[in-house]
Amino acid sequence: MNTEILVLYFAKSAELTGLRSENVRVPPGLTSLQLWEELVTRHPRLSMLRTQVVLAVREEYVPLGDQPVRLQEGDEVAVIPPLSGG
Amino acid sequence: MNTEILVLYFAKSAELTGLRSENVRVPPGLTSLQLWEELVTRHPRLSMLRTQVVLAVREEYVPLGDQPVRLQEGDEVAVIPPLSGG
Amino acid sequence: MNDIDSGPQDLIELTHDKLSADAVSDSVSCPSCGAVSMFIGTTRDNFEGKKVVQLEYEAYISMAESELKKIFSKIREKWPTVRHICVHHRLGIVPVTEASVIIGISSPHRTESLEAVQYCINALKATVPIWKREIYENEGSSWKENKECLWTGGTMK
Amino acid sequence: MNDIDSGPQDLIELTHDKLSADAVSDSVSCPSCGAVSMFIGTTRDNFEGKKVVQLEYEAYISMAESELKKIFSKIREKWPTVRHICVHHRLGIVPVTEASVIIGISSPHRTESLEAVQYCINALKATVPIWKREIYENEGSSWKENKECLWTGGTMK
Repeated sequence: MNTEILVLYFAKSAELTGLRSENVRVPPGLTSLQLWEELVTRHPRLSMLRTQVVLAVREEYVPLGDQPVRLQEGDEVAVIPPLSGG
Repeated sequence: MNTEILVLYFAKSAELTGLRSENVRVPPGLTSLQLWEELVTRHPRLSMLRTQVVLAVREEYVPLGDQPVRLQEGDEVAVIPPLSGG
Repeated sequence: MNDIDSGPQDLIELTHDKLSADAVSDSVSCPSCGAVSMFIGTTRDNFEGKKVVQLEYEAYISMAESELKKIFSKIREKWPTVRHICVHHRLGIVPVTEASVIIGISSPHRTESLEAVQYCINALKATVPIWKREIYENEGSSWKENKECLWTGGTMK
Repeated sequence: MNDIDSGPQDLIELTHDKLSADAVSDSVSCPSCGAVSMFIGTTRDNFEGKKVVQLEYEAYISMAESELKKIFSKIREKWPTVRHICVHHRLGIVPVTEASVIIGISSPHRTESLEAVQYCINALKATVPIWKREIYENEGSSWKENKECLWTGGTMK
């Protein structure tokens, strides 16, 4: 059973995808790195951010790696390029 | 030859003398401590400030002690109780 | 102004309006405090020799607010006497010399609020999801990266 | 606001008027600076259990200005990138919660102005000839003594 989540894109990632947000169906049991790879499959230009990006899952930062993200239907995930607030 | 100087009193010292300023004639060759003693002679209540006061001679701080103050006619001297600006 | 001395307040505003130092300082002032320390981040007119005409900010607003609240909790843990904390961050276009962020913190004595303001701006730059793009006079624009951000120019440290 | 990027400015105002954070921050902002750090000293409503209704400040004005200039020189020596420095100090009666002093310092990057503001308020309390008297609700008034002042409660250290 795939899960539908809402993906938000900010800053450079919004430029690269041409989107601010989209609904995405993802397979269960993904790690954060696998979730990232799903997004890169949809938007190959995102791959240039690989070494300088983290995700936010339900508004908590998650680096790209082996930890499972345990997505539930309707969860919000955001692509977070390097911060530059202040 | 005595020298006429202008003495300014601030904060507690103005309260104790009842004055904001006065012209004072002082003998030549005074140290800062002797200058203070001259002022205490004029205003005995000033003596309570003895351990917590400095003078300003021509707008430079001078602790009470042995250094000569080298007063010139018309010089400005101020009695400076502990500061509390800010 | 907080005339009634109520409990400590955490004040956050992400806004497209021009920021005001008086608004921030008034919002944190309180009768039992002797000190308000503030930091104002303003738009610089140059970057590596390129003339910056303006900056444009965007934020993941809900998460920015929750990350700011985490910073505020940390401040209250480190400096328990801190009274009110206020962060106003501007979004959208910010012209050169105008403020992009204003932080105001009050405390009974000054050391706590001075240290807390410094901590707050450092933490904000490291963890609050806000981004700025510099727009140059001639050569387009570029997204900036805070050196404080843990995943700037490499994997998460 | 300093729209034209002139040389570094030293701004001092001793005034009986109400102080404004915006006035100070505007006076030090400049196009080449990314940071303005500020400290605002406000009147507290209590001292050792006594209710303070207001404070009253007096200054040896000409010497206060010259001592502030000495502090500014020292700041420029310690933090050469500091741009503008502004100190507004209020004199006469200052009601509770209103500002008695506002310091604003600008610099290209924030560390310098943050450190310089902290230095400036510490030095001001130690060396600038200004005095305040607290006026209490019931029990008269008393002249305050900054713990930073070298001749507080004893001989000059």
